[in-house]
Amino acid sequence: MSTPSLLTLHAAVSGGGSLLAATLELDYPNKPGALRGVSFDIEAGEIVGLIGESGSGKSSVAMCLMRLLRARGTRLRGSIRFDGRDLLASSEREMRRIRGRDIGLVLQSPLASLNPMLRVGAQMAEAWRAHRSTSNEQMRGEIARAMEMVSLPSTDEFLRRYPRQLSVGLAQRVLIAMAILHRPKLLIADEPTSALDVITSAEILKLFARLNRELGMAILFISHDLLSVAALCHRVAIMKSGELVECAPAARIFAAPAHPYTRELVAALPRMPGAPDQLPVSSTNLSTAIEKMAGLP
Amino acid sequence: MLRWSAVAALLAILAAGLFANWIAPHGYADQDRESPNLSPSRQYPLGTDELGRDRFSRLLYGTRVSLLLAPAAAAISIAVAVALGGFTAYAGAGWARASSLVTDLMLSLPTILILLTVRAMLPLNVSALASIVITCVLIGALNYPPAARVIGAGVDALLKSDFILQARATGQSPGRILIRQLMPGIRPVLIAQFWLLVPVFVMAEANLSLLGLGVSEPMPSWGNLLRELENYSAIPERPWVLAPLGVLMVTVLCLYAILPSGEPA
Amino acid sequence: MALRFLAKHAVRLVLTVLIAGLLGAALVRIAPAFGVSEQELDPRLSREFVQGQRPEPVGILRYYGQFLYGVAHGDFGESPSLQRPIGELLRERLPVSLENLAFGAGAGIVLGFLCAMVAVVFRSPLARAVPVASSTVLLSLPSAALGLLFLLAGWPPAMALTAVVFPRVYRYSAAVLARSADASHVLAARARGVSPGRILCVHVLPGAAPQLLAIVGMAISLGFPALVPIEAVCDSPGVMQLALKAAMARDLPLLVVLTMVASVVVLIGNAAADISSDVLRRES
Amino acid sequence: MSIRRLFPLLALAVVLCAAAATVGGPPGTGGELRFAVRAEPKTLDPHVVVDEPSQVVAYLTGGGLVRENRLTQELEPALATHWRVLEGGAAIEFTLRQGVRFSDGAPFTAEDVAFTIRRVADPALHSPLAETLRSGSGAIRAEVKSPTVVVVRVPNRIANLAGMFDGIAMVSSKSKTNPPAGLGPFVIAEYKPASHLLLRRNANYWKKDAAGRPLPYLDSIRLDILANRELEMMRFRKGEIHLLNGLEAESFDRFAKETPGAVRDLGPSLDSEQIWFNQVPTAPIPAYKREWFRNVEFRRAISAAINRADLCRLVYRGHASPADGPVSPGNHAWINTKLKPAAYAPQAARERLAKAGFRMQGATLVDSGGRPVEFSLVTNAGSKIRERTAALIQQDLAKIGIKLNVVPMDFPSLIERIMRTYQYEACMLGQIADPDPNEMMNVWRSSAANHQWNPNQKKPETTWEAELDRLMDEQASAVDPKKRKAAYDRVQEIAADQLPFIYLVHKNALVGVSPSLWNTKPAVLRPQTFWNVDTLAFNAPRGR
Repeated sequence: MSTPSLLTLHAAVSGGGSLLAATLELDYPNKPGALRGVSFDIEAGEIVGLIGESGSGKSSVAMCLMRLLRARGTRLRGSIRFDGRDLLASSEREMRRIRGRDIGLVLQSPLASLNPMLRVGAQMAEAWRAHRSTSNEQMRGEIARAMEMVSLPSTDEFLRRYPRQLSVGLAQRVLIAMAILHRPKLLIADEPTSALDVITSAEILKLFARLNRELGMAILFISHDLLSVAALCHRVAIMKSGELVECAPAARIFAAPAHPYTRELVAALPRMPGAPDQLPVSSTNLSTAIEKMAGLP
Repeated sequence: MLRWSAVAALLAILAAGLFANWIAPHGYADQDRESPNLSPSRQYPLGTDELGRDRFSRLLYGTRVSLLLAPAAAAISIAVAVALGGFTAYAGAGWARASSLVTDLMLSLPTILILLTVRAMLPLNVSALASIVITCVLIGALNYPPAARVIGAGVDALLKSDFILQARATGQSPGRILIRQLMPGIRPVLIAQFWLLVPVFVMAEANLSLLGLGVSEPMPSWGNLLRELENYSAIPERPWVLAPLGVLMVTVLCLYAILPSGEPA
Repeated sequence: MALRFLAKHAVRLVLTVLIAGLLGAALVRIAPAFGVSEQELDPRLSREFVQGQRPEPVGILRYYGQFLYGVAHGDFGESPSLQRPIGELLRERLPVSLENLAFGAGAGIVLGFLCAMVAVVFRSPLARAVPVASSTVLLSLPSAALGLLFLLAGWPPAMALTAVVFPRVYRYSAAVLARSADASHVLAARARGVSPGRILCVHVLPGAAPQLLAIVGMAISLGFPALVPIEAVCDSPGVMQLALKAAMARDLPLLVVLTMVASVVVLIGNAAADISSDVLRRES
Repeated sequence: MSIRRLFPLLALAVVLCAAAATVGGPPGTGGELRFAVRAEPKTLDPHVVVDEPSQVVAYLTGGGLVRENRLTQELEPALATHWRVLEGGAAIEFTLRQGVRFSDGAPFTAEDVAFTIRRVADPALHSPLAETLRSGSGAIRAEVKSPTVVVVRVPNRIANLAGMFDGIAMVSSKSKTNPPAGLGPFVIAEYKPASHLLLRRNANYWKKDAAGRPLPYLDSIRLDILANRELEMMRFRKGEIHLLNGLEAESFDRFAKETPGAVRDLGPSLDSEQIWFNQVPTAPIPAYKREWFRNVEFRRAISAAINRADLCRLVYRGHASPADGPVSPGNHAWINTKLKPAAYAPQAARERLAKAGFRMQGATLVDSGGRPVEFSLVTNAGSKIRERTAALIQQDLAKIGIKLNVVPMDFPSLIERIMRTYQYEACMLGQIADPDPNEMMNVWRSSAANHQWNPNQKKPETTWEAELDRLMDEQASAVDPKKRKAAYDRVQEIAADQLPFIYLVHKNALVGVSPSLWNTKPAVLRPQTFWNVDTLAFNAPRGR
């Protein structure tokens, strides 16, 4: 798939005042063309799913948007416009202000993403102080509110725990609480459910939906799980080996997958035994089915 | 890219040493007694030493000695370390403690005295080649402890790994596991150690020769040539005496550093 | 638990030092030219005179027993080659070597750590290129040559040790810190906009601390032997210069003591590495 | 005017100033003289010194009854105003200088001399000085004749008896310190091991200069303990130390270019470099090799094949002279002037070898049994001079088809091989000689340990060794200097003819003396630069 057609796709989909509009070209020193002309946008308050097999470059997209690429010799080109600003032209200092305050990030392995040597409370406080200098009471109030929002107890006992004393699900909630502490306009979740068991994963999906609803937060939801994405997202983008092959509202992806790869993905979805061979064509059907499965209201 | 140019440069230098017989304009022991202490000229590209020997030719021959000696010593050192590390990893905790004790002791004993002892026991009429081989075996065998630690740790980690467990689960004999599973597994560690040790032994030979106990005269080696440092106040006046050797040493050792990873780190 | 751990290490240390001393004694005893004195070449002195100068040879075990008895009573014996009490020699020279080691290796460690931290925090090419280039060049020079060069420049011998220790510390610690900085909790902290200084101090360094401690241990056990050529060429009156002299003179009592001193230093270096790896194991 | 042209003028000016200053007294008194010793002095007791640094300290702090003028090589009165050798060399009577006081203020009397002699002769002290006085067994006795006259008796007759007292520092019988107070120009003020030794002027020193001023002129001497030669030279260049003893040719030439006034080539020293073959009958070497080494024609051929002129020119940069025997041209009294220097004659060497049954097989020399001639030469490791010498000899011998393997080894191992196990074939070492042949007794006598090529013989194995024994005994007991000289001349002739030692070179005595010093008179005899330390001074006043 070549860049021009994607650009047209982009132009067709994006409105005038989107929250984020990005076109990404990324080369790793040992893997040139990790991202080739990946172009998409996110409206304020919208949940966009990013789907692809491992190695297709989905996580690189998250790192690019946050400008967190560490490896030497990595080259990032293109443009990232976020909330009226050009992130690629921003200095590291400006980026630091944006990270965590305007864009939140939730990573895939919750326990590894918490510093094992710091208590939960300390890490929360650090996340708060990174952008605000307020009184301790105010901070505690804010932290309690964020924790409440992700259904965590904000007791002292809990705040004094070390990450190793948390379950994976709790850890993920702590990470989300930290990510939404400053009410960012955009939350990037990089495979937030892949390390979780089915039930916890469903709870977290519900949580994302609620955050989107209650806080009006846009979410870029990166996953390799088509079903959870379909349940949650307004729009879905499909990636394959560094390219964006399709980007469409969730319903259309299932109803009329345009790209052969998308069709392959959809066809590979598991089916309940005894279910009709034909895939449910109506997207609403599917969404309700999935919503029921995930226990969403 | 960097890696291949490093390989090419190193091979070129090694070739220059290996084919010194053809490249060098003079023999390493040839004395032109009428022209000692010359400055560089067309006939003597790097001048001559006190005995009228061509410095350039001696540098080439010295490169050969040092570049062959150091890898050989590194190989010996690794062989000792593997034998010790592999054995103790297999033989259990008691032996492991014993071997780490031996290693600690090796590190604390005055190495210089061990060197003197072994050298003093050698027969007198040994050829230059034999003296090089002996030097190499000696410094190789004496400097095994650092390699032994790393390799021991590597073997240890491997023994705890899943695929060895898998191999045990399938009922393979320990010997077979050692040869078919452990050796290939430990190979990257060995190779990394080898590259790490080669420069160490280039240094060791140099340090030994600075004491006058390395490769014996008139055979040149980098260490022997470095002995010009003893008259160091004369160096600034006659930069051609040591500068080429210094540049060559730093170049070769930097190339060695680049080789294993493909980047200078 | 911790007490038992320490006790185990202490017992091990004492045992190793004792064996090292005995082995050192045996080594000198079997080394060629034990009991030879340069005076034998002096034509003015008769054979009887020279032989009279030499102490009676005793069996190694018996000697070692007497020596240990002496040490228990605070007497290290007398060095035959220097004709002075060994305790006095150690009192004069050990501080010099420890000072060289502390300042030289200390500066090397600090410099290596600093460069590694700078390279991890500011990932600019310059912040890496300078220490990488300098450490590669320093690694390519024998320590004796470094000592001579520093002597020529009129710098103290401790700085030559810095030049020996720095590149190795830098290499290892840069690798350790880079690995620690790659941990996903560090990435997460960066994604929350935490400042680089706080990331280094709170998130990167604590994770790498045990391994950095091991590097300090390595630097000590690496710097100590490197002091031999440095002290020898720089004429720095430390114990390592003494050790070289003692080896050349086959000075049995002195070498036994110095071997023990060396083993203590080596073991302390190892213990630092061991303890930190134990800590590491308990963490995981 | 270029700097190069200016140098001779400056040098001339310096010389003229120095000459002008010598006429009157010293231009200034006081100041601290500094120079380096290579190692720590092993002892501060002047009676048990064997190592060089201790000798330096003993020389500076000790006063003897007589003193050898290192320049004229003649004995001068010191604490004894005059002396008389009695009983053909078995006793000597000293008349002591009066009014002399020890550094602690006690008066110096004949009692102190007797005490000193008793102390030196005491077997418990283990003094090497007693060795020189006691050739053979028997007691050394001192008799006090009067407060100013003392007679010293030795068990055997010694030819140069008075000279022996140059090195014996007189100590006070009343002193409580150990070592006891002495009579030298300086006293030890501070000793910081591994760093330096500080000597202070002895206010009670007996000597006065021509104008009646008390000596020494200098306030103090600082001896830095410094093993590194290059460091020593760097500090000399900076003016931090004032004297350099035993410079090497390379450094000498460099200094000569930089600061011509600061270094001096004093001509041939008494030291020699030599190689010798192992002729010990029981030595663990192949029998056929021992046959070669014991064959005088073989030794003569080797000697003729070595190009000594090249050695002097290349290794010593011209600061050495080819050696033809044990006695250096610098030893005016004892050299046998009739001996011709050994000539470089490879052709003659080949002829000699052919006569002895060796023949060429291609480019290799083989002996009568067809074995290729190859042997090893041991020498001490770390000496650049010896390694270069060996490299040159290696090539010289290659020209006559002999393969020489050079084996450097550390000094103790070398000594063990040449003194005890005899596991060597040939050895190269140097000899530090004193002028008097008495010091060489243990070298030339076949029963001695230092008879290197074949030591500790029960009775002389060859007629020429028997003759050496006889000649050495003769010179040792003869009182008549002429007879001694004749005997020792013959020793030198035998040595040159039989070549038990193949002497290579006598290197020149090269020293450095700071131009800031006045009245320096460096001599080839040790201590070369500071033998007249009591009359040394600085050119500019240094303030007390």
